[in-house]
Amino acid sequence: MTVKFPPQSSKKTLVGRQGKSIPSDLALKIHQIMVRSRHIDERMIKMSKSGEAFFWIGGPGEEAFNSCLGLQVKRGKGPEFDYLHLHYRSLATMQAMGLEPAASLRQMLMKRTDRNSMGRNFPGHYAIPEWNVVPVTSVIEVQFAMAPGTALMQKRLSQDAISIVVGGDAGIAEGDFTSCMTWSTRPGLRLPVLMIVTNNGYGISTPHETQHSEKNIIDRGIPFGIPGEVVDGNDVVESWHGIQKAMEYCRTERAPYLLEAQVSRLHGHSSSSGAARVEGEKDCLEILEKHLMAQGLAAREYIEAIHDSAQQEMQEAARKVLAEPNPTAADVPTHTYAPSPVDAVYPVDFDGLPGKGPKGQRDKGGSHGVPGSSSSPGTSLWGR
Amino acid sequence: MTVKFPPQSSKKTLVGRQGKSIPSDLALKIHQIMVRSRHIDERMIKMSKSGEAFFWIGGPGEEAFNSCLGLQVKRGKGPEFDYLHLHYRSLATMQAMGLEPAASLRQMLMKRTDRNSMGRNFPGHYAIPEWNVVPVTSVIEVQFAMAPGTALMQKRLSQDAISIVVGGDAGIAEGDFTSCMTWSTRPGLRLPVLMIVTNNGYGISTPHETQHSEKNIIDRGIPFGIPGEVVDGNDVVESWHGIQKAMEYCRTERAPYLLEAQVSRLHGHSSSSGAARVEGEKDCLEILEKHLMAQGLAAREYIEAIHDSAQQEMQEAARKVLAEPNPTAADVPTHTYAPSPVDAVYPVDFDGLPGKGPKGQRDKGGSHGVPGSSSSPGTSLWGR
Amino acid sequence: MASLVQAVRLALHYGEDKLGVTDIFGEDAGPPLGGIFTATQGLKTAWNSPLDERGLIGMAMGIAYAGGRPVAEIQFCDYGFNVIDLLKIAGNQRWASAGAFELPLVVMTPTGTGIRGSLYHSHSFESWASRLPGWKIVMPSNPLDAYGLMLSAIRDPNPVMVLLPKALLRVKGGEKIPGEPADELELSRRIDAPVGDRSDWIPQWPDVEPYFIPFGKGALTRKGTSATVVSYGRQLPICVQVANELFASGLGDVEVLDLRSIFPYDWSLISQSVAKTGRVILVNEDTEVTNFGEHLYRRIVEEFFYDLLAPPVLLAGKHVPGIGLNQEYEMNTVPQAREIREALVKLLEVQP
Amino acid sequence: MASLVQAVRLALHYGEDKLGVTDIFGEDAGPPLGGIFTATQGLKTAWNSPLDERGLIGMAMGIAYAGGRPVAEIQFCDYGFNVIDLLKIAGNQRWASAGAFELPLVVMTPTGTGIRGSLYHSHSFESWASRLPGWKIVMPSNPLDAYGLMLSAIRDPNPVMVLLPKALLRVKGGEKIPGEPADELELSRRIDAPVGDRSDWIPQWPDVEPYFIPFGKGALTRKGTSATVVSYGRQLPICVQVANELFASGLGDVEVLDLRSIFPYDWSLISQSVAKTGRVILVNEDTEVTNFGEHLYRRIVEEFFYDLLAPPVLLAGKHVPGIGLNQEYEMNTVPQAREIREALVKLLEVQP
Ligand SMILES: Cc1ncc(C[n+]2csc(CCOP(=O)(O)OP(=O)(O)O)c2C)c(N)n1
Ligand SMILES: Cc1ncc(C[n+]2csc(CCOP(=O)(O)OP(=O)(O)O)c2C)c(N)n1
Ligand SMILES: [Mg+2]
Ligand SMILES: [Mg+2]
Repeated sequence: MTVKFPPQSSKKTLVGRQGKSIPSDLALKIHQIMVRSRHIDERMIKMSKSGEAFFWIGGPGEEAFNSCLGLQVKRGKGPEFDYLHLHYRSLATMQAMGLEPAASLRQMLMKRTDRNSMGRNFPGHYAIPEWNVVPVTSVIEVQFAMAPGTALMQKRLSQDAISIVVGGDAGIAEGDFTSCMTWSTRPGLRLPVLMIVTNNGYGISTPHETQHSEKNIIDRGIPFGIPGEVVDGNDVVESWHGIQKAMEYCRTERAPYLLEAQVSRLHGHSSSSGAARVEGEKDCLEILEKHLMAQGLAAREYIEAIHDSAQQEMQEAARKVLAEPNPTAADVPTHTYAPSPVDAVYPVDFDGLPGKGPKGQRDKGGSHGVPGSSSSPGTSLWGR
Repeated sequence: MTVKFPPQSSKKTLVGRQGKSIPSDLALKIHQIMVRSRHIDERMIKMSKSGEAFFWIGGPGEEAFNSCLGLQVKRGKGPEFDYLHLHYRSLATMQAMGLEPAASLRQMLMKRTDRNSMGRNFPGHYAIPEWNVVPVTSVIEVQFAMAPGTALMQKRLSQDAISIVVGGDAGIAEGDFTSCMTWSTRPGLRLPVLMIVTNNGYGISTPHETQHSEKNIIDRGIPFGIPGEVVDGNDVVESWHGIQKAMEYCRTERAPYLLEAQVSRLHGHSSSSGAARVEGEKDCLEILEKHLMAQGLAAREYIEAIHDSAQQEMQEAARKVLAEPNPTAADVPTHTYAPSPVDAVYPVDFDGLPGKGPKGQRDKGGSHGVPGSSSSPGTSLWGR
Repeated sequence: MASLVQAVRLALHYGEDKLGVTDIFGEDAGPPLGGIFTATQGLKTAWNSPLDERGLIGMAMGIAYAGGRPVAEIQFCDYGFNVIDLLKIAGNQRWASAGAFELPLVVMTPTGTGIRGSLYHSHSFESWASRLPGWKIVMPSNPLDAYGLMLSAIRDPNPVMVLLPKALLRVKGGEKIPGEPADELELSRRIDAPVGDRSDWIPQWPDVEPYFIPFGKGALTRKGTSATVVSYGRQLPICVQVANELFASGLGDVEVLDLRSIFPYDWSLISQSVAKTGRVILVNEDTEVTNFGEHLYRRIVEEFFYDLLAPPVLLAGKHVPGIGLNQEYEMNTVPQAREIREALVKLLEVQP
Repeated sequence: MASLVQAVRLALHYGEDKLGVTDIFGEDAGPPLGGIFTATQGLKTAWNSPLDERGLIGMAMGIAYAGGRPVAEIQFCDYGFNVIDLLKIAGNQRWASAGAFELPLVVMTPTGTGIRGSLYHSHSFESWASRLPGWKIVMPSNPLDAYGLMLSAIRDPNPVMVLLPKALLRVKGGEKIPGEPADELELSRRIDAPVGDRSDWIPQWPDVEPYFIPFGKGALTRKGTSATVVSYGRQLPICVQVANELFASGLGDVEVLDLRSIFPYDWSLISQSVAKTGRVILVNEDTEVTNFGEHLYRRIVEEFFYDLLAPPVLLAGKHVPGIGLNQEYEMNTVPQAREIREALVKLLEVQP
C-alpha cells in the first residue's frame, strides 16, 4: 500500500448519524480496509463469472460493520484472546484483523496454498488458529451452539477475552440461536458471548419480515436477560460505538450481549443467485466516502488513490496466486486425524481403511501378531 | 363407578385461591377424575415394583391441571377438533377425555390389546386417532415442532379447533420449543397453538433454576408477541380458568398462547428413579379435598367412597387386563407401512426385506418377470 | 425434453392438481425463487419457510396428521442431519401406534456431488436414509423416472424421501413426460419463471398425465450378459456410458440396473441379473464405510455365494470427512468413469 | 470386581486426575445424580447441563477448541439423532482446516437393547457412528476394556465416541481394573454414592493406574479353529457363551473376536482369523439394512472370497421402526443366543 494518509490534526473526527464520532485517522483506516475488502469481493465475483473459480460468497455491504468489528477484536491464540465463530460474510472482519488479501484469492481459487483449508472449503470459510478463528461452516447457525464452549473456558480465566459469534438474520430460526442464549445464561454462570446478527433482510430469496414476527432480533434476548442494541451497520461511527459498547459489556460483565447490525446485501446471496449488483440497497462505502468528503476528512483524489491502490494490489495478488499449486490426489485423506499415541491403526493420520492404507498393507499378514485377549500381553499397559 | 355425586344446589361453587370459582358439580367431576388418575398411577407404580411390568412414568401431582385440560378439549377426529401433542405425564388429561382406566393398565402391562401401541410403547405414551391424540414420543420436545403443522390445517378451516402441545420445564431448552413459536407466528399467519409447559421444577434430577435464567417460562413468548399466563397447577380453580382463558384466546384469535402450569412431581421422575413418594411436594388432590370439605361441597365419607370405588375399579381392571394376550413374534413387523397402490414390494405392509418376506419368497425366481427399462411395458402407467 | 428438475416440477403440479397435495414448502421454495434449483417454481401451494429444518419436518408431520398432503423440501440433503430424530419418528408413527396413524408425507432433497459444492453441498444421503425403517427412499437418474417416482411418492400413504441427484437436475431426458409439449422451448416458455421480475408470472401448465413408477421396481437400463452393474442416481448414466464403451471395445456386454428405489429395492431384478452374469459391481458415491451398497453386497453374497464367478465389487466414495472444493478432491473421492471402467475390466477378467 | 459403569467412572476419575479432563457434563451428569446410570458420580469436574443435546455437543466442541478436555454424555444414544450434523462437523474440523484445528473431545453414550427401553431407549448407534469420518468409535464388552478404551478416548487428540452397552453397565468383569481394591464391597463403599442425601459425600478414589487399550486393537476373546465370530458390546458375551456350549457339545471350536474398536477396526485380527477358519459370522444388534457388519462383510468377501468355506453370515437386528416394550418384541427383533447357536451350527455344517 503506497498511499499515505492525508495529514490529520489529532482533533479531527468523523461524526456519525447520531452525533457520535470517531477519530479521523481511525475513520481513514476503516475506509482503507473497506475499500480493500470491496475490491477483493468484486474481484472474486469476477472470477466466479469468468470460470476461474466455482463459487463466491462474501460480504459486500457489510464492510462498515465488519471492519469495525475486526479492528476491535482482541486478536491472538488461546482463551486469553477472543474467539471468533463466524458467518461466511466476514471478509472485512478478516481484513481488519490483518489477513493478507491474497489469502482470500487462494481460498477462492482453491489452491493448495490456501491457509484455511488447502483448497477444500468455500471462500469466506476461514479457519485461522493463530487468531482463534475457528472453522467457518456453511451449516447455518451451528456456530451459535459452539460459542458458549469457548466462552466457558474464557470465563474461567478471569481475564477479558470473549467469544464472538456472528450469523445472519434468517439463521435465527434455527434452534442453535436459542441454545446459545440458554447455555450462556445458566444461573451463576453467565458467559462472555457477544452474539452478533447481521441483518441484511434476507435469507437467500426470502424476506426476513415474511418469516419473522420478532420486532427486533435482539428482543430474543429479553427472556434470558441478555441486553442488546440494534445498530445501523451502514454507518461506521454507529457500528464502531455499538461494537465497542457491546464488547465492553461482555469483557467486564463476563456475560452475553446481543448486537444486531442492519446491513446491506449488495450483490445478492452468492454466485448461485448470479451475484449481480443489487439496485436500491444502501452502500456503506459510498456513505462513508460521502461523509469523509463532506466533513473535510478526505479529498476525492485521496479516495480514488485508495481505490486504485487496492485494485492494483488485487491484480498483483491474483497474478501471484494463480500460479500457485493445486492440491493433488494425495491430499484427499490428509489431516483427518491428529497423531495419536493410543491408536494402533492411525498413529499418524488417516491413510485409508484399516488394512488398506500403506500402513495397513504393511500390517497385512500379521506384523501385529494376533492380538491377545484383553488379559494377554497383546494388550498394552502403556504409561506404566 | 357406583358412587353418586352428592346432591348439589346449582348455585354452589368451589372458590379458588384467587377468589375465582367453578360450579361445584364440575369440581366434583374433576375430583373424581383426579382420584381415578391417582389410583391408576399408584397401581402402575406398584406393578413396576412387583415386576409385573418394566417401567412406569406418569402424572401424579399433575392431576388437577391435567383434568381441567382434558375436560375442555374439543374432542374428536380431524382438524375440526383439537389436536393433542402430549408429554408423557398426561394420564389425567386422558382420563378427563374419557379413556377407560383399563387402557392404561394394558399399556403398562404391554398387552397386545393395548390400544395405543399393541404393547410396543411405554405407559403414558398415548396414540388415539379418534381423539386426535398423536403418538406421544419419549423424545423430549419434538411435539413442539409438529404442533404448528396441525394448527396450520386448522387455521385454514376457519373454525375454532386448536392444537394443544404440552411439555415439561426442562424440555424448553431444546430448539423445538422455539421452532414452535417461530412457525406459529409467521407474519400474517399466526397459528392456533396452545403451548403448555408443566413446570414441576425438575428435569429428572436437575433443578430447573440451576439451568434456566428465564424468570418465567412464558417470557419466552415475549419476542414473538405470544401472550401467556402462569397458573398454579395445584389449584383446580386457577387451572380451570387459566386453561379456559388460554383456549378462548387460541380459538378466537387463531393465534398461539403460552400457559405455564406450576405442578408437583409426587413420585420422582419415573420408575428408573425409584418412584418413591416425594416428601414436601404439594399434593393437588389433598388440596382439592381439603377445599371441598372446608367449603362444604363434600363430606369425608363421600371422598372416601370415591377413593374406594376407584380402588375397586382398578382391581377389577387389573384382573381383567392381566388375562389378556401378549403380542407374539408375528407382531414384530406389522403396521409398518400403510397399504399402497404404488408399491410393488410392500403393497400391504412390511413383511421382511425385499425378497425375504413371504411375498418376497413368492417373487423369488421371477414371478415379476424381468422388469423393463423405464420405457418398456414393465413400468406401469397406472391410472390411465 | 424436460430436464430432471422440470420433471419434478411437473409432477408437483400434477400432485397439486390431481393428487391432493396441499403444501409444497421449504427454504426459498415459494415465490419469487421457487427453489434454489427451481423445482417448485410456479406451483400454487408452494411457500417459503423459516430457515429451520426441524420446524420444516415437524410442520410436514403435523400437516400430514391433520389430513394434508405435504411435500417438504430440504434445500440440500447436507442440511438434513439435524433432523434424523424427526425422520426416524415420522417413520415409526404408524408402527408405534399399531396402525392408527399414517403420515403421508414427501421429503425431497438434492443429494450428492457434481455441483462443486465443497464440504457442505456434496453429501450423499441414501445410506443414511436407508437406515430409516418405515420410510420409502427413491432416487431417479432421469427426468421420466423423476416424474414417475415423484407421483408415486405423493400417492403413497407412507413417508417417502425423494433424493434428487444434484448433478443431474438440469440434464434433459431421452423420453418425454406423458403430456409434455413436443417442443422443448415451448415447455420452458410455459413453466420456467422469467428472469427478473416475475411477480405477475403465471405458468401455463401442460396437461401432464398420470405415470406412476411403483416402488421396488428398478429398471434394466442396459441389457447384457457378462456382468451386472447395480447403480442409481448420478452414477447411473456414467455406468451406462462405460458399459457402452466396453461393449464397443469388445470387452464385454455389461448389464446395468438402475435401482430407482433404494428402499424397498428391487431384489427380483438384482437377483435375476446376478444369477445370469455371476459378476456384480455396485456403484454409488456415498462414503464406503457402512454404505448402502454393502447391504446389497451382503444380500448378494448370502444368496449367490456358489453362483458368483468373482468376488463382487463395491465402488463408493472414500471414507473421508468431506469432499473438497478443488476438483482434484472430488475426482479422487467419488467414483469416476475411469475407475468404473478399470473395475469392470478387472471383474470381467477374473477366472472362476 | 468393578462393574462396567464403575470402570467408566474410575477411568473418568483417572482422566480428571492425570489426563487433563476439564469437564464431564450432560443431562443429570453432575450432583446429585451423577448420571442416570451413575457413570459420573463423585467426579470433581462433573456438571449438569440443560436438556439440549445440540447445546451439549456444541459446548464440547467449544471447550475443546479453547484447550479444554471435555467428556460429554448423551443420556441415551437414542437422543443423539438431532446432532448428527454437529458430530459430522466435529469429525471434519481438522480436515476442513487442513490440520489447523484439533478437537480432542469424548462423547460417551449408552447404546443398544437390554434394559426394556422400548422404542426410544433401545437404539443401536454404531452403524450411524461408523459413518462419521474423523471420529474414532469404540464399544467395550467388559469393565476392563471399558476402562482401557475410555482412557485412550481421553488421551487421543481426536473426537472419540464411547458407546456403552446399556445391558452390560451393571455387569461385573472377570478381571480387575489396575489399582482396583481387592474387595468389591470396598470399591462400592468408596466410589458409589450413598442412597438418599449425598450432599456431603466425597468418593474415596482408589489409586487406579494407567491402562490404555489402543484403538484398532480387538481382542481374541475365545481362541478356536472351526469358525470366526466377529462381535462386540452386548452380543459379545452371548457369543462366547454360545461358542463354549458348542464346544462342550462337540459341535465345533469357534473363535470369538471382540472388536472393541468399531472404527478403526482391527483388520489384522479379523483377517487372520478368517484366513484360518474360512467361516465367519458377524453378530450385532443394530438394524440390518446398511449395518456396520455389512461393511466388514464386504471387506471379508473382497479379500477372502476364494478362501471362504461358506458364505459369511450376518446376524443383526430386524429392519423395523422400533423395538417394542413387551419382551416378545425385543426377543424377536435382535439376535438371541438361540439364533446365534442355530446360525453357527448351520455355518459349521456347510460343505465347501
Ligand atoms: C442448516 C442450513 N440450512 C440451509 C442452508 C442453505 N442456506 C445457505 S445461506 C442461507 C440463507 C442464510 O440467510 P441468513 O442467515 O440471513 O444469512 P445471509 O446469507 O443473509 O447473510 C440458506 C438457507 C444452510 N447453509 N444451512
Ligand atoms: C431429547 C431427549 N433427551 C433426553 C431425554 C431423557 N429424558 C427423559 S425425561 C427427561 C427430563 C424431562 O424434564 P422435563 O422436560 O422437565 O419434563 P418432566 O419429566 O419433568 O415432566 C430427560 C432428560 C429424552 N427423553 N429426550
Ligand atoms: Mg440474511
Ligand atoms: Mg420437569
